[in-house]
Amino acid sequence: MPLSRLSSPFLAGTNRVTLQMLQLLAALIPAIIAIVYFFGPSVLITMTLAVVVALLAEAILLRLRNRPLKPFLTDGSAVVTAVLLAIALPPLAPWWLTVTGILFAIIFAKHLYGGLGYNPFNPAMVAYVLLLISFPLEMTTWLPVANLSEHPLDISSAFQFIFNGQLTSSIDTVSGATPLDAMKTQIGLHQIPAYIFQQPVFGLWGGKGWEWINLWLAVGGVFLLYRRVISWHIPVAMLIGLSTISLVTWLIAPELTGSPLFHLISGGTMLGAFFIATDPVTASTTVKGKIVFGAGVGLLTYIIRVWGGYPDGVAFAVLIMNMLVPLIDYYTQPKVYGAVKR
Amino acid sequence: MTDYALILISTILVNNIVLVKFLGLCPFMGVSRKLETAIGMGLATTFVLTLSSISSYLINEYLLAPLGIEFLRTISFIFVIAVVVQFTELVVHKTSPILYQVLGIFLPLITTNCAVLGVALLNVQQGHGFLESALYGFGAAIGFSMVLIIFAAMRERIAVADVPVAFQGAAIGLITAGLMSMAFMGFAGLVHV
Amino acid sequence: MLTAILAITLLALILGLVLGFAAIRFKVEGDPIADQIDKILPQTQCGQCSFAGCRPYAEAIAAGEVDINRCPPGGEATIHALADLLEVEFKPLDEECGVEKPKMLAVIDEDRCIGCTLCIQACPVDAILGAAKHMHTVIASECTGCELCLPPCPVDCIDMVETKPKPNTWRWPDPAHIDLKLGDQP
Amino acid sequence: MTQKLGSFPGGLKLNGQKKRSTQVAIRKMPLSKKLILPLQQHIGEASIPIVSVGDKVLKGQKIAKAEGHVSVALHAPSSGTIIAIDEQPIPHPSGLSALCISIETDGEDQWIKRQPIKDFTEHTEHEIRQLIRDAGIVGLGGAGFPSFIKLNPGVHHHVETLIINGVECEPYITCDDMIMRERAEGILDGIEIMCYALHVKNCVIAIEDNKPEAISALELALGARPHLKETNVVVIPTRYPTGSEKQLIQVVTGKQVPTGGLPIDIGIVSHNVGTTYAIARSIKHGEPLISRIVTVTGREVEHAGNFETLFGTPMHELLEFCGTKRQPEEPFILGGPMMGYNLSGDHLPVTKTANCIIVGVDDGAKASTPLPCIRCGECATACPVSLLPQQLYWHSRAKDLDKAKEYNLFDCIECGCCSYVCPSEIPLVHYFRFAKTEIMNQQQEHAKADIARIRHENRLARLELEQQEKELRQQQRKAALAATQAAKVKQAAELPTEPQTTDSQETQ
Repeated sequence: MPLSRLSSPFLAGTNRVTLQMLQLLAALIPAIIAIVYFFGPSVLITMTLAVVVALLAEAILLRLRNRPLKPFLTDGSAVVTAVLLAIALPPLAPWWLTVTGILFAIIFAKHLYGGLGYNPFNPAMVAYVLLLISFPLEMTTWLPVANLSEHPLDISSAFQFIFNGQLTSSIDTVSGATPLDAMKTQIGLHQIPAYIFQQPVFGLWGGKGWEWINLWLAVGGVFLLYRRVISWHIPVAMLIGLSTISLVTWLIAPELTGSPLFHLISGGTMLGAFFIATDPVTASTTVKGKIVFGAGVGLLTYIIRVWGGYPDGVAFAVLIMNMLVPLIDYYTQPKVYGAVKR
Repeated sequence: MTDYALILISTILVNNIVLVKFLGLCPFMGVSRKLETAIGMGLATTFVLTLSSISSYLINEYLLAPLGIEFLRTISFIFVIAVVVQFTELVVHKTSPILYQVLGIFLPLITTNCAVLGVALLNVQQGHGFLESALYGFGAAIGFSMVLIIFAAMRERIAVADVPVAFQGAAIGLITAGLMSMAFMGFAGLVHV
Repeated sequence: MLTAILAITLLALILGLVLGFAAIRFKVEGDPIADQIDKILPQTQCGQCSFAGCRPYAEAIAAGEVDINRCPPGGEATIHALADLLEVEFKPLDEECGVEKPKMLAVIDEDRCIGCTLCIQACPVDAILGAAKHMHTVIASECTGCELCLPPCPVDCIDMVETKPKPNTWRWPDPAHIDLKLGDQP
Repeated sequence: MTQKLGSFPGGLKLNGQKKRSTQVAIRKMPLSKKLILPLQQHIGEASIPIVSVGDKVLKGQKIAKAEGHVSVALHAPSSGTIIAIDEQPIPHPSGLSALCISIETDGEDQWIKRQPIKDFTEHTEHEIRQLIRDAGIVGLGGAGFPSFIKLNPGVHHHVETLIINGVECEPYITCDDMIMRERAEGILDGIEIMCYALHVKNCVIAIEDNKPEAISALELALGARPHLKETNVVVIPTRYPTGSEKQLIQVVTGKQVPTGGLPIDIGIVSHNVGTTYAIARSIKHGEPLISRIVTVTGREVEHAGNFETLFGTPMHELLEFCGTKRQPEEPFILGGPMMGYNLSGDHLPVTKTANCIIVGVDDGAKASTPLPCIRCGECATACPVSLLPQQLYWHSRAKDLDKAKEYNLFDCIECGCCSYVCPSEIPLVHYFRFAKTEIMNQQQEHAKADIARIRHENRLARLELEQQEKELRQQQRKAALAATQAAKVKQAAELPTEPQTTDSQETQ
């Protein structure tokens, strides 16, 4: 019976890249259901479109670089990138927006660097930032949750809207701001947060609908922690980083922005903390490095949200911290057994 | 006091000399192959940039303006920068010959580095006072060095990545720099200067 | 117009002074780079790089007159090390200087050696033992495999033998090459 | 007396697979026709043969003496005649050959005259160490380091604790377990001798909690020896690789051996239980180390178990004796499944460091194509030495060996935990072994190159000197010639009538 390894060890654990990616996708399901509940089934269409295009692009590129197709297609990293991007995009995003984003992610952000494991930037966030900068209008039009609950959107009209732009059903206004966006523009007009919260777009603590999505994402995140797919260092460091800086500024200048709780459960915080910042390929690998990385993402997210030009800073924060990863990894090496002095 | 801090933040993060204003790209690509040389180049450029932005302000304020010969501004700035760079080159050659050898052509090249001349001219254009132009020069240099060091660390890692042959070396470097500047656009609007 | 010229000449004067003073104050002697390069070269002193030995080749590289890929005994590893040190692009070995072969040792065939001491004079590292009209032999541990002793030998009794690895000098095979084909390994 | 136990980071919980080979007591492997004894069976210099082909030797007779300080002697495992001293394939990952002594046994198995020592306290520690060295005792835990060196505390070290390593944490291997169960008395004799040689009183016998029979056997034997009250059995939680010397020291004493240092630097000496027993046999019975317990196990082995095997016994005979269904040249593992290496040669001999042979690993890894590293850090969490295997892999793959050294490559104990947990199934340990041998080879090359440079410079200096001397001699000759010519011209001036042509002499 031939041995399966060239040299020891001849035993191996059961942990596999594909398994990790599948568990990550499973952890996303509750949040996807919440999104469909609040924003209609359009996200499902965007997701399938993204996944199909992602796999196609990956296959073509692997063929071009004559790499074996099967191991790389089934490792699920392209599918995860596609799903994460689809969730981050506005639900009724036109089809070409999703396609350009996912193509840019798979080709430029991943395969140009050598495919799985070599890309320094998180592909989903690179695509999100590209789209946010190039198509600001489409990226910031979100269906207001309020009037959606009166006359919900069915699958066919969503399909109609995504693929050729008009809306058959009776919803008149399509464009509406996200809670974060609304908060930022109102603050710009020197409203006080307490008053802003009465607006329909806001729910109990954060944005109506958004708070539930973030909570379900957090539940998915805890499942990942329990399954040891991700380690606790990055999410905990990010959430603590975000809440401390928002608590500090909230105490000093409450009129500047919403409460720390608002920031924790709005926009892409939970998605960023549990699913995006913890991408092992682009995040820091040392234990201390992960804490520095997480805290950095948290701080930058808050700074960009409150003082920056864009409503949600998670994507930018992750990319900026991805840039710093090689330096962080170099300066946070653990103390080796018997190291006399570090 | 706060507007000095604003100048610093704006030159380092918001309109970073390399990633937003796209100045000083040739040393940025040329010297970022290894981390140690990047740090060396960063220090040399900081020294040169701060010194030259101060001296260019002095010359503009006390030599060109009173005599009304502002049209000589560019030539005299280039002149001063060349002298400062030559001075730095001597210092570096003496203090660490290895850094001198490894920086090689890029040390004298700082003279033609558009960031250095750019900062000097921008100082005059925005009518900065003495301290402001010093801070502006220093901030731009820190911005340049910071991004250069981050980029060098990344390139050391990418150098070993399984990049397609057509893209190895400067090509993947430029793409990475492009993605970095996209990320830096997150800071846009951070400070209204 | 005059003031402009005057101003510029004044400026030139002051700055020229500053530079002159700095040039004297920071005088530099010696060339530490050549030693660094020499440390990397394999010291076979074989001359395949068209220089008399490793030191002259190192000095030529330090002066920038010659390329870093002219050393076949050093092979790829030396070129990579030189490229790293001097921050230049890695270039494959220059075919004209020779091709990289595994390390060889010179062995004298004792039946045919006539004791003419020509190879002793040719050996750059004095690795050949013997005297006129006496048997010659190569000190295996000192021979660098530069093959300079082959041409002068009148009876052509020296031949190059590949060194057989012993268990304690054996090296593990490079896994990067067998990475993707691991499935069908025994 | 439960001592407070330390612990080490990472490590794995593995399925021990021990039951398979502990059902039957230790059996004796019958004498085989031909014994092949490699001269290098230990760490250090190979021993030098002191017999020649054709000599008749008795069982236990020394056939090779130690060479240099780090080396031990080699003895004939059975009586017979030396039939060859030549290069034979030896059990080594390279599959290369090395100098071996081959003995054709005559079947009488006749012992040489032995000098057992009744009371070792009459001898000085130095004599005890010499006896152990002459008996050819090496660490039987797998490394094969000469034991007499680890029994010498040296001048400026005071030994606080002697640790007897009965942990045996690697799956499938049970030779230490069985020796503790059946030969506890011998082990305690060995402990007494070692405590005497090291001037140490506090001795700890470390055993994993998955070996209850061994624990009770040793505690029973200890009960009968009140004078060994400072010696106690410490039960260690089962976790791989607790048995590695540095990790065991961290668990038992909580201290860490400094990098590049030895356990003696922090006052600790550790020996394997098998070595302890062999030391007792060499002193109390005057028997040199000629055989050891080898575990033969695996899915293909019918009567798996532990066998007292003479060194030099060809492995395929041992495998046939245990009823292994194996085709010739089919690979098997020497050592454990985590740290051993695969061999396929049939006539490879059993040596002093062969603790286990496995044919058919049951829960072995499936053949697979490794994916690129996704830097998930699972390997760094599993590493008991807190290294960064993903960075070491990254630099070893890029052949950036200086960087790999910077990340403490040589502290890696090659335990295999990182390869085990890697989700991309990358053979990490193989990369580290490749990088280590590359670095060592590079260091040797640099050392040779430095010597070659010095010899070249000396030669140039010598040629320079000869050149100057030649010129000097030429000048002197020219000066002398000029002087003689001047004298002639003066003479000629006084006797104008006899002109002499002097140029012919010059060209001579």
